[in-house]
Amino acid sequence: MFEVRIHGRGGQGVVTAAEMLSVAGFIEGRWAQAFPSFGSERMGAPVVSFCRLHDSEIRAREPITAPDALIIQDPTLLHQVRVFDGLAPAGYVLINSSRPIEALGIGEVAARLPKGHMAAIAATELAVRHVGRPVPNAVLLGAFCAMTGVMKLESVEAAIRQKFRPALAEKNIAAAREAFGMIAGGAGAGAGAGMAGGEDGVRHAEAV
Amino acid sequence: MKKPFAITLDVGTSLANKTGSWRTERPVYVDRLPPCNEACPAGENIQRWLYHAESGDYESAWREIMKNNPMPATMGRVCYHPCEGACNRGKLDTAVGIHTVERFLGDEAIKQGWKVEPPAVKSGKRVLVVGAGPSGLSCAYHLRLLGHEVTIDEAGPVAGGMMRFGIPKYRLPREVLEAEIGRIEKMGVEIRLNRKVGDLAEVMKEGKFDAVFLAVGAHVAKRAYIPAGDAGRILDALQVLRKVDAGEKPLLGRRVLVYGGGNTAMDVARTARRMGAEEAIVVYRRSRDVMPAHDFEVKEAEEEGVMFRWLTTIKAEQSGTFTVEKMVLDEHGKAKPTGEFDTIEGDSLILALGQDVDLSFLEKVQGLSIKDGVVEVGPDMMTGCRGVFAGGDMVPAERTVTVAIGHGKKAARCIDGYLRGAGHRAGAKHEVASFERLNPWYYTDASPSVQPMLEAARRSSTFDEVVGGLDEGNALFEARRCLSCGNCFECDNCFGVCPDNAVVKLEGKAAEAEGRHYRINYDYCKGCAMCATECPCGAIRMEPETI
Amino acid sequence: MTGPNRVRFYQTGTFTVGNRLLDVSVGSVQSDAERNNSLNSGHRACQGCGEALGARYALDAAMRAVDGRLVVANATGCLEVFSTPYPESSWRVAWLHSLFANAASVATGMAAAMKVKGRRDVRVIAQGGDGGTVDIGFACLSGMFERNDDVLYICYDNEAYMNTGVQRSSATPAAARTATTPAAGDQPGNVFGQGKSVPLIAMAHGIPYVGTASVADLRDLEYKVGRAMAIRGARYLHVHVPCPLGWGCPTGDTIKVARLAAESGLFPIFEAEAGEVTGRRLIRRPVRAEEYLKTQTRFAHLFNPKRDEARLALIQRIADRNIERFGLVEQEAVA
Amino acid sequence: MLKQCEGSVAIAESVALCRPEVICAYPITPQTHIVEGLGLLVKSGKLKSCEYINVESEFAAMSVAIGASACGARAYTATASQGILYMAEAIYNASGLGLPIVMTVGNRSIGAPINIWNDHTDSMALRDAGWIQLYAESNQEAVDLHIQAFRLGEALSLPVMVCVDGFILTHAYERVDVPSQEQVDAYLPRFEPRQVVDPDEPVTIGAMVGPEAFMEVRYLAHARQMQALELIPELAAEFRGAFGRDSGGLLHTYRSEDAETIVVALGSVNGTIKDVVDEMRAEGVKIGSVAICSFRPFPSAALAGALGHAARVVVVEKSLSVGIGGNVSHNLKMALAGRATRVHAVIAGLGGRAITMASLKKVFRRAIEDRLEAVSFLDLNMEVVNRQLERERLERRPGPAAEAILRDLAGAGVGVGAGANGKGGAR
Repeated sequence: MFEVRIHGRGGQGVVTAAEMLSVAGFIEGRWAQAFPSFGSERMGAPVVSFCRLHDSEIRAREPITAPDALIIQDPTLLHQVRVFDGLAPAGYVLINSSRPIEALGIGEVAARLPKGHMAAIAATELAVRHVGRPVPNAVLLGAFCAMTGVMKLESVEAAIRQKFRPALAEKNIAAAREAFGMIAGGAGAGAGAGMAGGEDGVRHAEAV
Repeated sequence: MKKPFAITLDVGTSLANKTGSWRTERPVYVDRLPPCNEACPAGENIQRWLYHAESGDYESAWREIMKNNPMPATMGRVCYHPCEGACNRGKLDTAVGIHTVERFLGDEAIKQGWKVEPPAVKSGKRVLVVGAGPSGLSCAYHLRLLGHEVTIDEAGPVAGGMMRFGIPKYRLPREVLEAEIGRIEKMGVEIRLNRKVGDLAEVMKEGKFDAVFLAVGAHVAKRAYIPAGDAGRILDALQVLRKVDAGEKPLLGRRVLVYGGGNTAMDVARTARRMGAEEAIVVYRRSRDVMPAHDFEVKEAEEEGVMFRWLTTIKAEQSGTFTVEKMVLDEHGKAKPTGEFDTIEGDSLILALGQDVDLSFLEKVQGLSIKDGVVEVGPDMMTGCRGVFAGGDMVPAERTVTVAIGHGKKAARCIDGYLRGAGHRAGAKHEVASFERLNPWYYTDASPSVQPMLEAARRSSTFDEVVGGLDEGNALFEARRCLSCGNCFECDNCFGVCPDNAVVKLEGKAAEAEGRHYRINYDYCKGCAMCATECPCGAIRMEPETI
Repeated sequence: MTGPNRVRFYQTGTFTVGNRLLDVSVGSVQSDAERNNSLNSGHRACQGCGEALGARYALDAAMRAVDGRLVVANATGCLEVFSTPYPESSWRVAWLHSLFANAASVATGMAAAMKVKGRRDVRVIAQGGDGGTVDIGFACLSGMFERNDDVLYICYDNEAYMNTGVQRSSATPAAARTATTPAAGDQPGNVFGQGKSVPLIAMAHGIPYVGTASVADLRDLEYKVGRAMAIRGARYLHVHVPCPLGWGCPTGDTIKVARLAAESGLFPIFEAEAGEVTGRRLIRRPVRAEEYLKTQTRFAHLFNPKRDEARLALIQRIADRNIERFGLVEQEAVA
Repeated sequence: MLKQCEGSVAIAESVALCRPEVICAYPITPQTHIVEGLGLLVKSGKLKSCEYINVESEFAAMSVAIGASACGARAYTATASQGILYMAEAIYNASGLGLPIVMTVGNRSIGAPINIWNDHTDSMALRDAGWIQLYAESNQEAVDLHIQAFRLGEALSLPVMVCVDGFILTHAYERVDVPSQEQVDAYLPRFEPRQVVDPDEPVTIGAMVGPEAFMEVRYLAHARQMQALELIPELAAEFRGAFGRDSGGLLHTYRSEDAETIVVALGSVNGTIKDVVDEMRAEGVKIGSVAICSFRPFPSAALAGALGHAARVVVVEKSLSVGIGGNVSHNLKMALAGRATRVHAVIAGLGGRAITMASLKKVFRRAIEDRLEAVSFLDLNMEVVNRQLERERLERRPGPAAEAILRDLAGAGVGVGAGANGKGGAR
């Protein structure tokens, strides 16, 4: 069982992200379960969604309290909501930010994770560039594939195609691919130490 | 359909619930006496014949009239139509022009040649009628309808009596009168003209007749004592009218005075105008509002240039100058002399002061009682002499043609009863359908049809009929103005307004058998009285239920 | 029919239910001996019930208009209770009762079912009293209007909750005494300045047809039912039906009282298409409002122990306003 | 077809496969996606011969369905929470008239305080309304139950509620096998109504029934639900034959045959309970579970058979019968009358409070240790409750309780229950 928790704000596609992830899992022949935090869906309010991936039927309906991965779609939540609660010791954290990890004030969390398990990516910028709208969810899923390796990028691409109409899907896919490449590239350059320059928009956590 | 228990029911099953048991009052269909019928001296069922006329069935309408009155064309012209004075429609807008419809029907009958057949079975009884005036003709007609043989002895050269001698042509064209008299004759009534009964007792002794009806009328003009230089200048009205009717031209002069205030005075003044008089002046001792002549006659006379001198009596004549005295009315409406005198010029004076009955032929009849110059009769129109009946102007009653027609009918029925030894019992009178009984909201607004009037210029010079008849459309319209007071006219209101569908509408044979077009279904009638309230003509009465 | 020479005059014209002189083809439905009697004898309505009468008038007319292809939804209320106590039904039409407030919605469902089954010939009527229409059923009614569902809704307005014993509804007129607006205190009876005109509200929905009618004018009522049934979409007919029990008038005076309501202008009779007034029934024999009020004990406190001139004037003003607003008097007569 | 989709979408597709003729749509969270899905299917022409009506209230939704069903149309609607109460009168009416309407309930709590999250208070409030109530454990079962519901309801002329946990199922993306039209057509015959409003054969439907027959009418409604107890397993068996899945039926047992402790619940929480059962079985505890699918009619005999041998039954209930405790447990006690089996009611998950495996495990342990009260409340923050109760003892007007509690929680920095949904999300 691999459990993902996605944090963001209403309007950022947080729920859709979990749904696409589950569809991607289904495409890979796995069992997947995605569900939102069931709030009133207002713009700007903190929102959480969940996705479980498993090789057999998923029966549990409880919220994910010990996620294997966290996707933080909005860095302003980092100090507003206890996003890191229950994060597995070897969990992954993917943050949508154009600033380096060090600049986010979460050094304590970064410190206890294995190398390469925390990354920041300017997903909103990528989304604006490719899609024309500041919706970072699909972009982050591309990065998620690269960072965790639990899901093939093609599966996410197929899920994106199910969720969006063709023109929009292709733009999102292009953005997701670029994000995938940025993380994979960073990781490939030196797993864990991947400390790239500011220009590529990817900020890997320093292993302290 | 397999229906769920109790929740779903078969349609219309509430017929099992007889709500009639709730009732404390029940509606009952009634026939109330329409005020027109009540007022008709001839006893016509006016509402009934109008009902037929309304649907354009003129022959049925005419036959309905003929049950009571053998001369509709005549009566439609000359009757003073008290029915219209009583007509409830008068309280709504204007009374129904009953006489105009009657006249139309009468004329139509003449035009179409409709006849009344007397019964084939004869009673074997013979009746003598003395006088071929309206009551004599009426009586003869009704006696024929009852199967008796009738002979009329008429003193004059023509039948018609006062209809002929007392009513000018311009009000009653002679061909109309003759057509209607002729129709009676054709029913087998024998009219013997120029046959004055000198002594009735003698005629009775001959034993040819089983009963006698006296209807000699009142033809002796009343006189007033007026000292006159030239008695030739003073004429009596009936004389003048009779001469005119016979085609003579009585010499009246340029300026004619008529003395009297009744309808005859109007007739003779108007006749004088037609005979060439430049001025016709009616001199009457009282005022216009108490004048006995009918309003419409006065009005028509005025239109024709007839002038009036009210509150005036004529005292004497000398060389065409009449001395007159001014009068005043006392608190009882009686004229009292004032002692103020004046004079009026006049070429002639026609007295129209009323008529007396010539009773000389009855002198030897046993048991007759005569009072105030007329013959007294019982409620059955029989005089004090068994088998001798009398009616018309010679008995105490209002002297109108219609009253005479009514007398004739009533007498005929009583004579029939007498001849059959059974007596005649008139049916009980129904309650009158007064205006309060009606729900007039339902009646459409409709002003009366105006009869065309002969323009005044022509009127003063000819004897053409002044008042024209209605054409068919107008007659139909006028008939339909009838409110059918107190008698169902099948408006379906009761059938429609019953919230419980407790009024059954009958059609065809069912209606015939029932004699009505509706029946209350007392199984369901709750007695709400809506049918009675909403009946336009007051033909439903609520009666308490007996418990 | 005023000219002396018009021949087409039939004594009572079409004011009466029938007229033997008229051709059968122009006769009222109610004058037909073979009429449907949609509400059969044996129902348990009070004596002189205006609603029973109005319902039969309307449904018989509708049955004729659609050749019997009719289904009816009925709101809870007097009409429903007095017509269908187990085990007997007075209805002679296909009829369904669900609840007090939902007749309009039930009818929507019926119309939808008929449409989806390709039975467009079957037409739907919903009916209820004023409580079920202007109060509790108002939301459903508005929804049905707004969607322009193919339903004719008929409100039989007797101006209070009669089924429960004469309580005030929003159709209860000013000053009327009901069990919840008693004739007590210094302002006896129903409050002035309250209530609503559902026909006008219906018009505001822009539905194809809105009409008001009265049991006092059968021909007008039947015409309006016929007109309504000739149109598809949401239609509304508001029928004034006096309740002798609730209004305090003799049982035989139901129609008379309804007539006075119309003739005084207190109940304006008009019709509207697509939100615009297209016709009105002119007042024939104008009467003062108080002639109407006097006929009913629910207004007795306006006359006894002494005349309440101020409030009588207010009511007259309501009538005058209706007359002006709907043009209930012929123009030349106004001038 | 196997697919990964939102529960509401799957339910919408399933309902569409049943060829409803009239659908009444009114939005209320968390049911809304279902009628939205159906709206799309109708508007896009995929669902033909169907009138989709946007009504103005839940009351109207049920009323339109009543009218449609009474005219012989297959009628469907969906609602939740306040909506089911708003249509309550019509819900009783539909069953009273015997109209086989199918309605999805996206289970949600009822205010005040207003709350949009899942529990069973809504459908429980209408448990005695004469409808059949089926509770789905997963979205697959929700899909399948709708198909069975139309068949069942129409066979008995009774309306059926298919209860689906709001958000937890309605908004969950998971693997669902949506059957083909051919499969559904073969299983679900055309609607042949028992009675119909029809000018060709007019009847009066909805008569007023007095004391002389009302008892009988009511008894007949009960008798028909008793017939449903026989028909529901038959239809489930037939469904298994046709679709190859176990769905529906009166109840589902899980490792309960030899269990000393059996957990009973309705709806989606059974999945979580099964995981707990597996964990505890692995620890050697003789525990099992029973999911009640048909709550109305209540399968008393079947439950007595499934539970009679256990020492104790723990009923995890998503509704509170205020003033006494659990609804399901009370019904269950009736079914187990005369047996030694103890029945515990655990009120859980009210207003969307997460029901976690950890908490369940804890409470089951207490039961096994015979320390569990007859009625208990899962993850109730007693500290907050006690503080409010104390305030109320001291002051006559302490102010609105819900707001005071929220203030307390904020001040104390206490999370909304252990493992509350996604932290800030519920605040």
